[in-house]
Amino acid sequence: MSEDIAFWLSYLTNGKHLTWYASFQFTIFAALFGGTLAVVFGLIGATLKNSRFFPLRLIGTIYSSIVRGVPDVLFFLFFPLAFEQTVEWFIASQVCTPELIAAQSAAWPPCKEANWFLGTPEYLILASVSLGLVYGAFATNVIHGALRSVPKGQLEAARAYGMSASQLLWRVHIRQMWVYALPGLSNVWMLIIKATSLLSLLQIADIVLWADRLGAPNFLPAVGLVHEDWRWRYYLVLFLFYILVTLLSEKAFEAIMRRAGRGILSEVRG
Amino acid sequence: MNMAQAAAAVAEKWPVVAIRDLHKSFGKLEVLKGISFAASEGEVVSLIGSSGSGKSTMLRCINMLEVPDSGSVAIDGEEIKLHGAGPHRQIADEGQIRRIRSELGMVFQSFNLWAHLTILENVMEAPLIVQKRAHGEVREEALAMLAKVGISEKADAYPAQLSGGQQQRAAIARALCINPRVMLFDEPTSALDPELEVEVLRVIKVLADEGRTMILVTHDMEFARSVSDRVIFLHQGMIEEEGTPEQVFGATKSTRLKQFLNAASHE
Amino acid sequence: MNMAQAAAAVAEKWPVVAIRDLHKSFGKLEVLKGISFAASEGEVVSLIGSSGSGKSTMLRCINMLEVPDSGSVAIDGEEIKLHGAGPHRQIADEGQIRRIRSELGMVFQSFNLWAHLTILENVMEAPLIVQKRAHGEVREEALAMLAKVGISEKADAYPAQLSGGQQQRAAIARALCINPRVMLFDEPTSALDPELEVEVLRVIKVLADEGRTMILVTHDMEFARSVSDRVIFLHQGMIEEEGTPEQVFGATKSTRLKQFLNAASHE
Amino acid sequence: QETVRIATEGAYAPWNFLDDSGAPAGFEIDLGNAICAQAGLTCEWITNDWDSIIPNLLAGNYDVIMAGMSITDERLETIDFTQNYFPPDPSKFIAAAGSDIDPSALEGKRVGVQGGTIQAAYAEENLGATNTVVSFGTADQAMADLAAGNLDTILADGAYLEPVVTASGGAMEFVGEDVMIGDGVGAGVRKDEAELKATFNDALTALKADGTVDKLIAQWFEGRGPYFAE
Amino acid sequence: MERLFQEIALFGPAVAFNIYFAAASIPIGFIFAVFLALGKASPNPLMSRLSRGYIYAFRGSPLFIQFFMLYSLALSFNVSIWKPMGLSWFVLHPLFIGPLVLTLNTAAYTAEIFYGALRAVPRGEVEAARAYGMSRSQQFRRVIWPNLIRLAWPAYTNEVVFLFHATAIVYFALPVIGQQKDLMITAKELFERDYNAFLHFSVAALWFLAVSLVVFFLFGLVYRRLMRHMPAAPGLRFAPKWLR
Ligand SMILES: Nc1ncnc2c1ncn2[C@@H]1O[C@H](COP(=O)(O)OP(=O)(O)OP(=O)(O)O)[C@@H](O)[C@H]1O
Ligand SMILES: Nc1ncnc2c1ncn2[C@@H]1O[C@H](COP(=O)(O)OP(=O)(O)OP(=O)(O)O)[C@@H](O)[C@H]1O
Ligand SMILES: [Mg+2]
Ligand SMILES: [Mg+2]
Repeated sequence: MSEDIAFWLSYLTNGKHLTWYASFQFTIFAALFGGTLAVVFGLIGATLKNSRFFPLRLIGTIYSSIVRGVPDVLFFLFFPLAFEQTVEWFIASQVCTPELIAAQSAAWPPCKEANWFLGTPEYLILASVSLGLVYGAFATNVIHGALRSVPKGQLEAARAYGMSASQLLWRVHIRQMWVYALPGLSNVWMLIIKATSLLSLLQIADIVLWADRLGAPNFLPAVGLVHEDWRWRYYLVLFLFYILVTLLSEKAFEAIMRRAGRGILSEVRG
Repeated sequence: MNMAQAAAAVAEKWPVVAIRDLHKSFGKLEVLKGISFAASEGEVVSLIGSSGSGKSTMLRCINMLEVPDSGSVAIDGEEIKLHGAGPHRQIADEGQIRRIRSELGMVFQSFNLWAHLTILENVMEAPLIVQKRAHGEVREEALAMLAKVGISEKADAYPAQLSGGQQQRAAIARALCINPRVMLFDEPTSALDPELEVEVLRVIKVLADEGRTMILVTHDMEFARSVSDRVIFLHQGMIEEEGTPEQVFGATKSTRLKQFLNAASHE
Repeated sequence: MNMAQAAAAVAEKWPVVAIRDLHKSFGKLEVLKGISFAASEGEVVSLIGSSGSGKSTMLRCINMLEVPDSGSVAIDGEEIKLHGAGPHRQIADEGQIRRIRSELGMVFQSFNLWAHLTILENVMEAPLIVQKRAHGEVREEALAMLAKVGISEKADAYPAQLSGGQQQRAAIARALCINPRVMLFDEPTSALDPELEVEVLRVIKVLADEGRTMILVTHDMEFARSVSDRVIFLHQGMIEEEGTPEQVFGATKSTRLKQFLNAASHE
Repeated sequence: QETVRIATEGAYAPWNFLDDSGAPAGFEIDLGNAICAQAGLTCEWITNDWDSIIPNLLAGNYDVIMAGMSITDERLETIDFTQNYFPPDPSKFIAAAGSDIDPSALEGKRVGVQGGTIQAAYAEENLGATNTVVSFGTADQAMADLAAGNLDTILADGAYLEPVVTASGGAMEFVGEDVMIGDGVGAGVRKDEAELKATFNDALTALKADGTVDKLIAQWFEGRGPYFAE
Repeated sequence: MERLFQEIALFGPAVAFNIYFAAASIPIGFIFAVFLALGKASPNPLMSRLSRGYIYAFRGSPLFIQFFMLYSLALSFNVSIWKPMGLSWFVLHPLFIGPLVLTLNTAAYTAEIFYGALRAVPRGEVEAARAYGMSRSQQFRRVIWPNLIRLAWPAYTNEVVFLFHATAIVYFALPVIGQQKDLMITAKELFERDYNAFLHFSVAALWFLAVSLVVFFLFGLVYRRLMRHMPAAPGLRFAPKWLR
């Protein structure tokens, strides 16, 4: 019995498992960074959508509707590649000489010197930016709606007391907007958490990739413990992990809502 | 009214607010059809008139919450700069309008206290942010103003925690605290129950007696009579009759005003 | 009133609705404290009383929209079967209650027409679905009922396209079309403007004159007096006074009823 | 010292896999490290999904692929290979013991392969018409399905399957004829990296000559080799 | 330009798989969702707990994980159950297990939508139905359901579009059989050949966008019909609230 426990304990703490546990940091980083960016892009998108200048308004509208009209996975795969190629194209236009281009035999990049290496950190950042861009489009809608929910009189009072446009925006409009936006942003946050499960598609050795590798059947003692297909157990752990995280997030958002809603909340609820 | 002050005000007759030939349409609806009047230092002017006659629009043109299609507004002798014409007319100088607005204390019908700030913060907001005055000084003055309107004990409460009458008194304190040349009131009691109304009217009466320049839109004829130096009756976007309360309420000339006063007393 | 019918009704005195010792509490609040009364064939009974006195609850107990904690309700001599006790008391026989309900035409304060059906479909719904009568016959009767309440031309409109008074008249037609033994009205006009109210009261008056058995909750004393055979005054969950309109309104005994009638006439 | 990034899959034991410490290990890792030592380079190992291992090489996210990748004409169109470090080796069919599979007349069977491998291309072309070819992301996933009875057979490198059959203790067996596809396994490099390719080739030549390669093959693949001894 | 059209045509067969996955899971998911929503609203605490738990679990975890987990779970039952029954080829086929997981998933999201709508059904109309003697099933069929589906339709339309988008990850988690490849796998394979991300992924995106628009159009028609009893039927807007 105690031998069993010792065996499982050492199995679950071998280097491979420790790496798995460590890989949760990628997921958490991507969620937090992606979430922050989503809010930033949401604010930018909503500002564009609210702009008085038609072309800007159009850009805001197109951003929020096109990105939402396409599956997140697709954007997720596309954006880092496209971004990398764009950067390389830009570098190429600076550094590539005709000789270097002639010497290049591969299809891309135009010349060897224009190449940009992407490692895990770069991929992680690009993945987070993709998350931010995709869910920023949802946040744009949420924030746009919230900005319009702030009672007109609140803004009029600010104008009547001589606040400048930016003072009005930051001190009254955006301050009050959060309360109306929080329920929607909470939904967007849940989406981002769930979307972090796609990190492995971008060559990040994340929790999903490790669950697959750890659970895959092994026949060779040289490789490690010989076992049959255990993948569903590992995925069950991830399944529960995500449920737990969304549950905790929900509670956290409720608490934030209570705090941020002081003075305004009764209006929102009522 | 403080006699000395009143005498001085009338003697000077310096027009703090001067409005000339204001026109304003919303789409096809012509709401103001050429309105001119002035309010001198220390004068209390009441705007009365039936619903839809353009009183609120008139008042909102003074601080340019609505930009008039034509005509001019001057505060303390300084004309507000506008450019463009008709519905496209715009404020020309953002800096100027911000400065002028911070000298006009507007009190809204629905209070419009900033819901995310406490009462004290509401009162301190404009002096700190717009007028950039020192925090300590502003705080002292804000507390004094709250005491004046009688809600000192609510300084740290949020607007939603106050009754309507208390909210409106806080809104008056907020307007007072920017030390305005003129106070503008748009039906300050019509969102209130009759009992709460009394509290607010009492505060306004005190201000009038202190000799503050005020323009107020009201539907309470009793109150207008007791507080005003001058009463202006608007009808369909034009000034139909104008004069001292005695002239307007006592010796009414216009038949329309007679009808209106009749209806008002039957309400 | 049709004289022959009225005479027959009074002669028979067969209790169509018989209520015995009803008690009902919501949590700690005891709303009905032992109420008994009967309505005979062709009788019009009005329930009056101040707000919260339990009138609606009383009426809703008749068709078991609220199940009383104790006491019994019998329709046309048949007692509604219940089991359990107190707050856990439940309807015992679903078949019986459905059959009985389809003989009680209830008209709600807020109409509660089915919004997704046309007026005609609303009226035909219960006869077709619950009573399973033939389509052609029901349609004919439904159109006749709509004509009776005066909204024939709205047969194919949806409820949202009708005024409140028209909606309430449609609701009355819907209740009539199930050919009920008794009509139950819960303040059928209190959600209406005074002008619309008149239309609906007129229709109810016609029904009363035809000799329909009706129990109605109303806050309109004038109407209760003119339409009822008997008036019941509820106070704090008990019957405080009961009698013909002449007895109740003319020779009021209870001081509480006096107070109530006084207040009602000052509304 | 120059750093070379080498990509491997990490799910193809004993060629390459992730050991208990979570680091890449296996024949190719040992060999790659030997090559780097020989050529005076620093090796850095990167794991990358099989699917996108060539595109990411092209994208410049690493310089070399050592992932049990067979040299084929199709791949030579996009990338270059060093000389092989494992000779042309038959691909084999594996099935549960006692199943009556006859790969020479395979019909109506479910054949598992790893997507994007030479075996996948072969199976699609030669067996696809009369059988169901199921492709998986990793060879291990295919093995899981075979073990669970969801596949009739798997077609994969003999050198990958042999240890599995040995370790299964009779539960798995080879069936039918072997198929020869590919020109052995080599290290993939971008076409413009002639210099790196030459460095690797030189190192490999030296390691073949001094018996290191054969030694590693013998160590990781029981009963194989020697292939490169003079 | 011609290249673009060729490419668009090339994706034609692939989009059929995405449409199949969505079309196969939507009807059953819809029916399952009705029962889940009723379960969640049920006064029976056990029923309510179970439905709540199910809905929470499937909405609170990523679809991607659900695919992996349920496939390997089904695989682990192969020897003991599916194989003896001769169902192995069927149960573990992506064209079956794909829609199965999508169904379980969309049922949870749809149930939440229906549950919200159920609570918004006007109480008075239900009470009227009761007062006129309708049985419980008559009340549901004749009054509750027509109200519920109208209230839920706009949100449900969004759910259908997002379910369609979710079909993009099916083949990232399940094995590919023969040439049965959906939009994403096709785009990815083409990309791996010539490294032209802009062309291949954009064309896939165009297909997704186009089908989404068609869904909106069709569901909008239905909505207008559903709302014909309202004086001014509000239009259907692309405003998703809760997605995967
Ligand atoms: N922003 C606006 N857009 C369009 N029409 C407006 C706007 N503001 C006011 N109006 C219209 O202008 C007319 C005058 O409005 P105003 O609010 O000035 O009347 P008022 O005299 O203040 O009436 P009340 O006593 O009801 O407040 C009304 O018919 C009103 O509907
Ligand atoms: N479902 C319920 N749950 C809890 N309390 C209720 C419920 N229905 C009614 N009550 C309470 O029971 C009391 C009597 O209600 P009821 O509706 O019968 O009064 P009423 O005489 O009809 O008054 P009104 O004239 O305002 O309609 C009220 O205090 C009410 O708040
Ligand atoms: Mg007004
Ligand atoms: Mg009532």
